[in-house]
Amino acid sequence: MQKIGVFVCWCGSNIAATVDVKAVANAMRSEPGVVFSTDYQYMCSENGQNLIKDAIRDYKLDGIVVCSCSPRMHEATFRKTAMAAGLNPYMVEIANIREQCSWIHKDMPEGTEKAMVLARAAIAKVKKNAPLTAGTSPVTKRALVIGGGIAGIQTALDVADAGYEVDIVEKSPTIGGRMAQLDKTFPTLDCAACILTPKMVEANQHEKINLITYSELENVSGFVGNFTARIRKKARHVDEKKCTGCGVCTEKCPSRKGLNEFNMGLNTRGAIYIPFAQAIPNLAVIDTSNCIHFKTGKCGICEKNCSAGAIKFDQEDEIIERKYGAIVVATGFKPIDASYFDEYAYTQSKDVVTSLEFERLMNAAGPSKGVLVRPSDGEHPHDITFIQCVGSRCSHDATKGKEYCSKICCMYTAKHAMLVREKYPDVNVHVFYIDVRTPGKNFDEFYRRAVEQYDVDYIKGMVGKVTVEGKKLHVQGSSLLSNDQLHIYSDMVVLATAIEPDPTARSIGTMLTASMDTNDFFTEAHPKLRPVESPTAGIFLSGVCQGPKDIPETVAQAGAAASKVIGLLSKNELVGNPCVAHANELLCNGCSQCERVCPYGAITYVEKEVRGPEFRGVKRVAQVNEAVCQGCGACTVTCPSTAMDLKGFSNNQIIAEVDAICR
Amino acid sequence: MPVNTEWKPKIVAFCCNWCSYAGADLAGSSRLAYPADVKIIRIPCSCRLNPLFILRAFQRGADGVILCGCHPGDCHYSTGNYYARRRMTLLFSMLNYLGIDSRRTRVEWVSAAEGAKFAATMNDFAKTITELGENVKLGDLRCKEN
Amino acid sequence: MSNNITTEDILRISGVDTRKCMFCGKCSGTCPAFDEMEYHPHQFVYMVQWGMIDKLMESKSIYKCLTCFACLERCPRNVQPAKLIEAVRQAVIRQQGMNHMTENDIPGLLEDKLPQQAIVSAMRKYKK
Amino acid sequence: MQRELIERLNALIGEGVGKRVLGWKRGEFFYDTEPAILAADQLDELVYDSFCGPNLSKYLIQEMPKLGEGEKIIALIKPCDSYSFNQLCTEHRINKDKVYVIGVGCKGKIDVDKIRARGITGITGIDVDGDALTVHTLYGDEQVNRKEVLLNKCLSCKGKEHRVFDEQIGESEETSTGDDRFDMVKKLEAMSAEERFAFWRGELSKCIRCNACRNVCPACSCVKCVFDNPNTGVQNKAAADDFEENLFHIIRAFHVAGRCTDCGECSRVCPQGIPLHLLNRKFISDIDELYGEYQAGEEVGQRHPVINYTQGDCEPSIVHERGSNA
Repeated sequence: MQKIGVFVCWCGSNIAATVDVKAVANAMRSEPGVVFSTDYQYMCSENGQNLIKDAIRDYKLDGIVVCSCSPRMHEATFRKTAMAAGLNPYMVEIANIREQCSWIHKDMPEGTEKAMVLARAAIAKVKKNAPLTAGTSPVTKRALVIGGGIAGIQTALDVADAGYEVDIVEKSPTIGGRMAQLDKTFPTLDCAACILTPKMVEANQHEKINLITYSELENVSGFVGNFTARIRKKARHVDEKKCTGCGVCTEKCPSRKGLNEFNMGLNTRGAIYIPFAQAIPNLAVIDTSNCIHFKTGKCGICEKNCSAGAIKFDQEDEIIERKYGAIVVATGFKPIDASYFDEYAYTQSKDVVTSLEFERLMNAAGPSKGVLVRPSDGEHPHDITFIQCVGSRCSHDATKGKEYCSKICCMYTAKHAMLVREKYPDVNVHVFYIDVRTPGKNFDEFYRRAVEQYDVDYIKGMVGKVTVEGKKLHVQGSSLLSNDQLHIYSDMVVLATAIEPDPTARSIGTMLTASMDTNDFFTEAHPKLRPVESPTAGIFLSGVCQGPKDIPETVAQAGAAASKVIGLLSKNELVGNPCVAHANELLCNGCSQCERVCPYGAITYVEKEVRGPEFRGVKRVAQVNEAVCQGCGACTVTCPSTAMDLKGFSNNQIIAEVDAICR
Repeated sequence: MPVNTEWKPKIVAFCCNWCSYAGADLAGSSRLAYPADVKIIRIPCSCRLNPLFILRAFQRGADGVILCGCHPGDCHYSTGNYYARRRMTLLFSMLNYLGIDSRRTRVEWVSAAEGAKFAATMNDFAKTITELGENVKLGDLRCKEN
Repeated sequence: MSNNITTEDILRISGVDTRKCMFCGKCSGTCPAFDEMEYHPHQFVYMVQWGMIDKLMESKSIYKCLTCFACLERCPRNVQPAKLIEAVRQAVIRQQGMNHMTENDIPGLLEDKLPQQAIVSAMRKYKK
Repeated sequence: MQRELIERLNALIGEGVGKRVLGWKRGEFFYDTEPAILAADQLDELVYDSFCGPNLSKYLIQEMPKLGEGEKIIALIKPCDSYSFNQLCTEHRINKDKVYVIGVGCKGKIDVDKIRARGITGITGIDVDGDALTVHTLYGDEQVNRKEVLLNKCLSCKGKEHRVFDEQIGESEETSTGDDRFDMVKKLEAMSAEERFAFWRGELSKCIRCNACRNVCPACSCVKCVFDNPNTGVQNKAAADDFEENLFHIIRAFHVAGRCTDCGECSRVCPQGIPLHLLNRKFISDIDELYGEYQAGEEVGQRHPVINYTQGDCEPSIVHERGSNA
């Protein structure tokens, strides 16, 4: 027979005014299993806690019920009290007779009666409690950052500065990401490369940071503190240790068919190439799909010209497998494919470009060396039309586009317009907009400067279509304020295309069991209070992979994610929540339904030797990783055989409470 | 038919720990009254509510069962209440199909900030159950002896 | 004159939800009949939403719409202004009792060369 | 067809495809068939005729652990059974790699009770020739149209396409009447709450808890049923009162919701004639209506609607709003 102790708190007059606490304590004394029952003015006070401790020792209690305020208030307190007296802290139940009884009922008999029912329910539950011990797991003191853009670089730098090892895995041959492709940054108009490249260099030289470029994540297993990642380091066909980045090979390469990714395909590059002048690591890479040697077995000019002897045609992919304590997702974005919006003639004319392409056209390191020319004929444009919100803010039932606002387009379009007018005052610039959204420090001032100082022609309305007429682009749009349909003959049209998560994000999200929204942006653990964490423990979010944002916001989030990673890695071991799910292997059907509803990927299935009275042999059974399980209980209801149960809120505990309440 | 003046409804409210239980606490600290017939059982998440528990409550003499959880989209465990929503919709529909009044079962989303909503919901639910009277269709006579 | 046609009537007939409109003007930017119109597609949406139905019904603009569906195709919010215009036209016809024949007269007037679409819309129109 | 089948099975066993066959054999009466695992030398016991109603998929579960590395069992699967087969594959209860599936053709199976219901008694044998049934009785022969005495489940057949097979044998013939399978569910929904209550009390009170429905159901294949487990708090061998009758059938239907392929076996085997499939169909019709049309077992790997969600799902209050308490 269990020995239960009941402790009824007065909470001064908070409870005692409407609940006859002595009557409750007396009544509980006659409940089966209760060997001790008393009341006290303030159970949470030191004297009150001592009273509990003494009773636990004197009566050898193996479970206690405290009738007091909400468990959200003092459950932790009384658990510590029990522990101090040698009782397992999970053998404590709280009957909430303050918030859910004395404070809402005015009538003493009514309040007292309800308090008794609540106390009986808690007694019924505690009798079914089992001592629980929180598991611990060690923390691997190394972080993995997925993506080497500004978000990933900043997170890595901050984590590394705190003294922890960080690996950055980047799918392209260089770090730098989208920011490296930008010409100037709003609203200060400082050059993107000037502020980014020092960070790239710092990351490269940091003794705690290891860059794994031209590599892709293949698989992630494990859980918070103990992830194992398998990374495929693709063959560059260039020996990283020997290549000096001199660039001779890239000049000598006779193949000129590869589209220059860095310049958004606006020009070509050699089959062996260095993405751009300040690439980090500064190493050449062979694009085998365009390399004559790989296609015909001949050529080999790069090999002949490499004085360092770095060319290795027979280099193979390398698999890196390493353990990490935390993973940061910084997979970034890409502009949507503008060809979906062919009313703007994107596929019909080279002179219709996306904003990121325009960024390259304006850049001194771009295909036209920073001289703004029409891509079609290299002539100087005299009239440029910008169209905002291309693919953003579309309704969910529209035929194409994204539902969200891409956030950065208003500002970069103002920037483009301003830069064009600054450099080439003879060019007319029109901007079609739906709304100009400029919340941000110095943002609206910036936009107003474009209008007032640079005389950019902002037109409220949308372009309906763009048609190619000779060398001109006929832009037909509405001007809502003048209630006119405008016909503008431009030399170039620039589309402020919406941005979307990088296409690799979805598969990475699946690998990490990190949840994503319908747009493939990663979901945060809480939209307000935990904005840089994924609901999956140990996974953190940095930059646009979580939602559209500009550079300062990305850097801020990167730092925030880093601080969360540092907080995690600074622990030697993680103490889990013992109220987690547990599978009874004898009852488990192996049906995988629980695995499907687990939001944390905490359930895996294994083939296991099981021995029971009715079954012996190998069978497929569910296994709960207690370090990952958060204890929601979704799996328990999915399980038809009740093989899956939740510690601390077991089926039997809840049924006992139901029975006691309905008695 | 003689009206049993002694009869008081028994109402079981399952509340998720993170939103609704906290909402009930807030109703308490705001001193917003609701009938003492409502007894709360704390569960970690609305998705922990097994249909067995609901039927058990009715068997043991409950006259109404209500589940409160975080608003859809706000679940502490991100998706729990979405599963609960489907399960409860289907279960309630089945009970109704068997002739059990659907007003005896309810789901309400109550956030930790909605103390007033919690109290109002319980008042309304208790009123509904009182009007419906004793649950005779889904009870177990053996449990009603005392 | 008051036609007693309300916003709700037009929305019901057309199946359009005008609240989805963000007034970007892409419909008017794309409309080939823009210059012929007194009120333009984005104004249709606005006017229906704010109950200026009479004004619309009296305007010749509703007959200038070619029903080319360019606005419908390109609208980023799937508001479908062309359907709205069609609904206003229908409302005019229904309202004025202008039908000078009934659906029973149609079979007698059929010709082989009549497009199927015309027959169907005639049936729809005169059955009201 | 039976002879053709046995020949082919002998050949398959000869080729080493498998050692044993899951099929049907004759039961106590000529119109009874029961599932059977037959070795090569027992194949003459195999029956495939108009009485092979039982769904065999479930019986593969217990065979899985008996099969060695690379070994297969040969299973005869009717079109309707193939849905259950897939559902069990989805739930990892059957490993398709260990089964050689022969999709057997089906022209509908005969319900002998429907023949008896015509007042024909003392049945000693039945000859089938197309749609013409000659029923031999102690009192002489009777002629019956086969189409009129098919099992209820055949009348709402999901179609004669095998959702899974390695090879197919035999021809099939549509048996679906094309009537809405939810007709009776709708009729019940249209009744008043009191009428519905009376209907179900009338039906469920007949339950003798023989567990035939549970034992035959391919979805009810728990290692140990909650009602047999003393630790669940709801253990219950025989329903002692109304509540327990309700409880068993509600929970059973809920546990198979989303996984039930609507194979109709529960109602076919119920010795008390309780229309249990109407409980399952209620869940199916609610799922179809509220979460989009769904057929369990159509493909392997489906995530069924009860373990899925969308953010825009309807609220449980829809049950009340549909106004069916009157």
